[in-house]
Amino acid sequence: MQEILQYLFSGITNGAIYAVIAVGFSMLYNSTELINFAHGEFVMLGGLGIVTLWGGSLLPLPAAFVLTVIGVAFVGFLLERVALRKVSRSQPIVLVIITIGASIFLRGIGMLIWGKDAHAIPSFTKLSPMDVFGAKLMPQSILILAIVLLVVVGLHLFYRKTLTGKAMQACAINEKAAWLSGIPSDQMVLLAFFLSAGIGAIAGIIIAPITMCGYDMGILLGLKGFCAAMLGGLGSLWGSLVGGLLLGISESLGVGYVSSSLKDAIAFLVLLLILYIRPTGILGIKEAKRF
Amino acid sequence: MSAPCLNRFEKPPLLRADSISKAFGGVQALLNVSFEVSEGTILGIIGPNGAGKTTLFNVITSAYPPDSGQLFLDRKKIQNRKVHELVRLGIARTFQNVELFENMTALENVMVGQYTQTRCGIFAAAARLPWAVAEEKQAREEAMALLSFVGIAQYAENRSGNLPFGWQRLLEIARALAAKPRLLLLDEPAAGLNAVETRRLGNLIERIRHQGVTILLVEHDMNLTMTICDRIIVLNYGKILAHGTPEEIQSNPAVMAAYLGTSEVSPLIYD
Amino acid sequence: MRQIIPIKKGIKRLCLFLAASLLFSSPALSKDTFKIGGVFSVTGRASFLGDPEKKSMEMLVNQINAKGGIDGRLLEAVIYDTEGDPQKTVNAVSKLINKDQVIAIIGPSLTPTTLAVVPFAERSKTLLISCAAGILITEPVKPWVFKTAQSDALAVASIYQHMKAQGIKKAAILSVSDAFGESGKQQLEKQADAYGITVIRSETFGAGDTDMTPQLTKIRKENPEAIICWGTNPGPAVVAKNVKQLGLQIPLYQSHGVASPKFIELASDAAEGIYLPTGKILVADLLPDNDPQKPVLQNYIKEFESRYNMPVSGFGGYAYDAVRMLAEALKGSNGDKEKVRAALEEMKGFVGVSGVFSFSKTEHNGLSPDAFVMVQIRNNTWELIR
Amino acid sequence: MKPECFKNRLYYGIFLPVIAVSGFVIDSPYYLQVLTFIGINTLLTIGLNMLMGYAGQISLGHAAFYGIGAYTTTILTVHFDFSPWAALPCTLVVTGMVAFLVGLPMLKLTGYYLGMGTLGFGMIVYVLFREWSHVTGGSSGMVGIPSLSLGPVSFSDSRNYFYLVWMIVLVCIVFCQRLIQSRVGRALRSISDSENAAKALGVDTKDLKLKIFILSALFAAMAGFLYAHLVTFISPGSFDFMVSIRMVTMVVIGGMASIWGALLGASVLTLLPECLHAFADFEMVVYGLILMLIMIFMPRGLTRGLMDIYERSVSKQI
Repeated sequence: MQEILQYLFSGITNGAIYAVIAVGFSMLYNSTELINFAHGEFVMLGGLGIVTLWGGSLLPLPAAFVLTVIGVAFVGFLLERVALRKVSRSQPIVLVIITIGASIFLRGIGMLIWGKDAHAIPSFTKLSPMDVFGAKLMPQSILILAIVLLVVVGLHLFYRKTLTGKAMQACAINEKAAWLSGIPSDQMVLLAFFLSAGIGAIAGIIIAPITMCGYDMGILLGLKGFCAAMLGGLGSLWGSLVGGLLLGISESLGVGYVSSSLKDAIAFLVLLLILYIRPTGILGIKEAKRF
Repeated sequence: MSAPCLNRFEKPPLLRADSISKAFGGVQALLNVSFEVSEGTILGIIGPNGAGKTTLFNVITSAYPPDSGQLFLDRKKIQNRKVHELVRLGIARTFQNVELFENMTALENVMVGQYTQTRCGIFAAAARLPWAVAEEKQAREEAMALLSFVGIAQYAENRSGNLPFGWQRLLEIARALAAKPRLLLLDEPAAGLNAVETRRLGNLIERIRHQGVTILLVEHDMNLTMTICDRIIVLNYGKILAHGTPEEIQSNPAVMAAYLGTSEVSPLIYD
Repeated sequence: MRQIIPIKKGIKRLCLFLAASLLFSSPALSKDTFKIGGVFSVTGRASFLGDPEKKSMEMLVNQINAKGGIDGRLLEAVIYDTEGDPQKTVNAVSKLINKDQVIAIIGPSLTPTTLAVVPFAERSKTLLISCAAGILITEPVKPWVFKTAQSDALAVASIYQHMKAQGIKKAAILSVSDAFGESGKQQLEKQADAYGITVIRSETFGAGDTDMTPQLTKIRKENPEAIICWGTNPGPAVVAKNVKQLGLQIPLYQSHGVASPKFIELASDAAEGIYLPTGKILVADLLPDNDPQKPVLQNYIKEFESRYNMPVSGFGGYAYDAVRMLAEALKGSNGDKEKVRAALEEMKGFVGVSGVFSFSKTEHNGLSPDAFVMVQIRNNTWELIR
Repeated sequence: MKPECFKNRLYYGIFLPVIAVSGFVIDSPYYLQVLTFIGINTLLTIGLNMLMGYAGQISLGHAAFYGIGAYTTTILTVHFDFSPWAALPCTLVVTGMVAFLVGLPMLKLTGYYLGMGTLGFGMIVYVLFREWSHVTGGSSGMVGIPSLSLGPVSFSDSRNYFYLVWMIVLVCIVFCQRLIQSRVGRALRSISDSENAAKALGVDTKDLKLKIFILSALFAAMAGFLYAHLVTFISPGSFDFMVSIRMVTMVVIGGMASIWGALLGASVLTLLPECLHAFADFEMVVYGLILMLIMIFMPRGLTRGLMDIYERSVSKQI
């Protein structure tokens, strides 16, 4: 009981982080039908940004948080405006390769700015771990889960309640029709990049205290987030949440009950099985476009 | 309604549909549709938009399975087969929104149509075995002949995506013919064509029929349908509303009622 | 259309650049320098090794040249980055051997990359002094391959000695799933019996993993008396944090792979009380004055820190020792590769940063077990355990 | 057809003499080795291009087949004392079988989901290489792979290996060229344009996709075989996720659906890091930038892009 609870806590914490990253992938795919391989680098920038701004005691936490998110979101904005806008009519795979180039570029920049070593920051809260039936629950985990839910619910409301959100969805469903009804689709894509990069940064910020941030952290986290997004079904907000949690939990249970060295293999096996049963992810409805 | 209709011709039916039903979610796209097509005839299927014509085509070509009912080609059951197997049995089709292989030349498009008629595999092709080379040469000649047959031989080497729309339609028909079908399904072949092109198309369909190919035609252009079809089925809300010769259809009161208000087609029926 | 001109220029330039780099970089054979090569993983996951190694090598070569070089000839260092990628390493070593025509090569930094280039060094009869720890590099002995990093076996021995002294009988292993962790795990399992220790559970974690609580939970179930974590930063720092969070009250041992001030910075409070084996460099000032390594260490630390303004670690020392020994062996050799190799093989009692080296025909690592000392982290600094 | 044919001849006309001459002229084993690596990467890229460019199916896990090729031959030669030439057919058969078993369920997926599926497969195979250590040598890798030799010709000589690899590349180029101009090739290309229409014309798309998947896996296995016997050491790091991504990048940079593009893409991305050594810590930034710029200004790949520029400059002069 104590063990399984501990595995679940760990799985949910990690899963929640994968979920936020997945949400970034998913919402961008929704608006642009593009998988952004540089998304992991936004996470890295978010993590290292908070390391500098807050860990370096330059700013109080809320200010550092907001500034980092906006800063990284601006990088996403630039990526779309400078690199992708020009070729937005090309095959999607071309855009994917550009984002791969961008990810290498951003990683290089990260290395030049923050150096090759990892960095650490203390927890956001000074509270000590809580005891739940003998298992330890980290306050940071609760914080992470809360922020993740906030992001997902926030986005959900944004899509459902605001005009901009609706317009964005309209663009995603049919760009031409949206354009005909006067929605500036270019700006919607730009906004999608801005938001998705910002969400990536949030993932980086909340993960920073529980792990170490280095310029190369984006590769693995990006990969896991991508998996979570696919698992849940591309383009589905709640799917990303489900996919992320499932991936995180299957990893930690895999460690607990099978073997830690085969952890990744187990997680991916689960993923392949789910894809075999549901070829468009758990909550995915859209047929995947050709790459 | 589903009573089998009497056969004007002596020959046994090539295709027989028996109480086909198909629903998508709550929408009943086809309900107990039964009909027969005799060899060497042209059967027209008409009906307002959304009446289930294309669904019927897709069911016949196994793009999706029917919920209930049976399909026979020459007394052979053909439902629930793979799409590509039906081609070998002798069914070929064209698409409502032309689906050419845009990045390939017109000739290559037709040669893809010959896929079931040829047999060269990966290694025979890579090794350029003599029989493979001979087969390729013959296929090419036959494909050229088909392009001439539909009248676009001079564009054989053009990228098919660059051809004008009318010729794309013709190319699609040539491509379907390359599979040497016994039953050819044409899904709105005249859509988007001008009057001259449509007349030429009618002529082409007649010539195809004369080669012994049975044709199933979905078409909105009533002029064309009424002139070339031997029999016509009228679909409405997934049900067969009427069935008969063009003359019978034109004077059928039920059809008249169904088409009232659809200005697009009604004048044509009574002209 | 307007965009096209700059692109064209750009492409022309790129082509010229590619062509030029292929054509005009033929080997410049200068007879008045000794050319030595370096291949380190300066970037990539193992940059914590490669970066100080590169810096140490550059620093030492400069110093030697400032003093007039060796036998009146200057040293010329050619250093390439491998990014920890075997294929890139193979290319880099091939370039050093064939194009730059170096006398000897220092590096690579990692065991797999070293193993990948060993055949190349052997075939071309070029001296290779690896900075990687893997025991496979020098066992069996290959004539042209030496290494300066302490073998994992020695580090394991130090840990087990300490554990034995503490009366610990049951240990659990948590190792990183790369070559370093794998080799450490093998040694830990192999030597356990000799010290009367049972390894009751052995778990691994991924190099980029963010949370090791599941592994630790699984380990906790077995009630070990100590945990040995074998990895390189940042993973072990996460392990240290997770151990504290789970409230595990048993000693945590780390490997020499984290023996740098960076580890304390990363793990911060969680580092308190951790034991680890390290080369003497971290505790140079605490060493008794009669320790032969003390002056060498103090000298290296002073030079490195003043030159690069960053804290020193033991890793750069691997390259530092390699270059110093190579310089020693080059004396009187007139650049003859076989002579250099023979001189190195006969070297005895050479006091370096990582320990005292004594090579022979059957021993190409040459470090004695006292290359390692055990330290404990207390109050954010290292304390020597005797 | 005619201009295509001419272009093709032209490319052969450039390619063959360049390879033949560079083998003679270049003396430094280093350059020969880099060129050999280009050859190996070209094999990988051609295979993947058949799958991506022609059949329209993405694979983000192709390094797995590359690795299976390399590991199979290594295990057979090192553990079981096979001669490399005897190991080669076994390697191809093993890889083909794996590709068949994986492709069968996998090719049900489409688009990015297929990418995800293949990526997952690649990760699982990578973990197997790493963890099945008494067979694969684990993370530290395996040493002692024999060099190739054929009678009196030893391929441990860089020049001989260079010619060996490029001979194989040439055979593969001819193979693919002929294939894509054949009945199967046309059917293949038709899948990437409209899978529905291809099916409706009797093309068993599932079967054909599987065949091409296996074919491209075999190319990768061949490359893995050549890699293992060239470097004589392998470790899991050479076959990880990033290698798969690099392969996809080579395909797209060179130009999808172009055999010569595959050659160009592999060449550029293999040479680039060798040329960027001078940038030291800036290497990554520059590399990423170049990748982005190529794709932004030549979205259809280098072959098409360079051709367009050439044609424009010719038309301007007239």
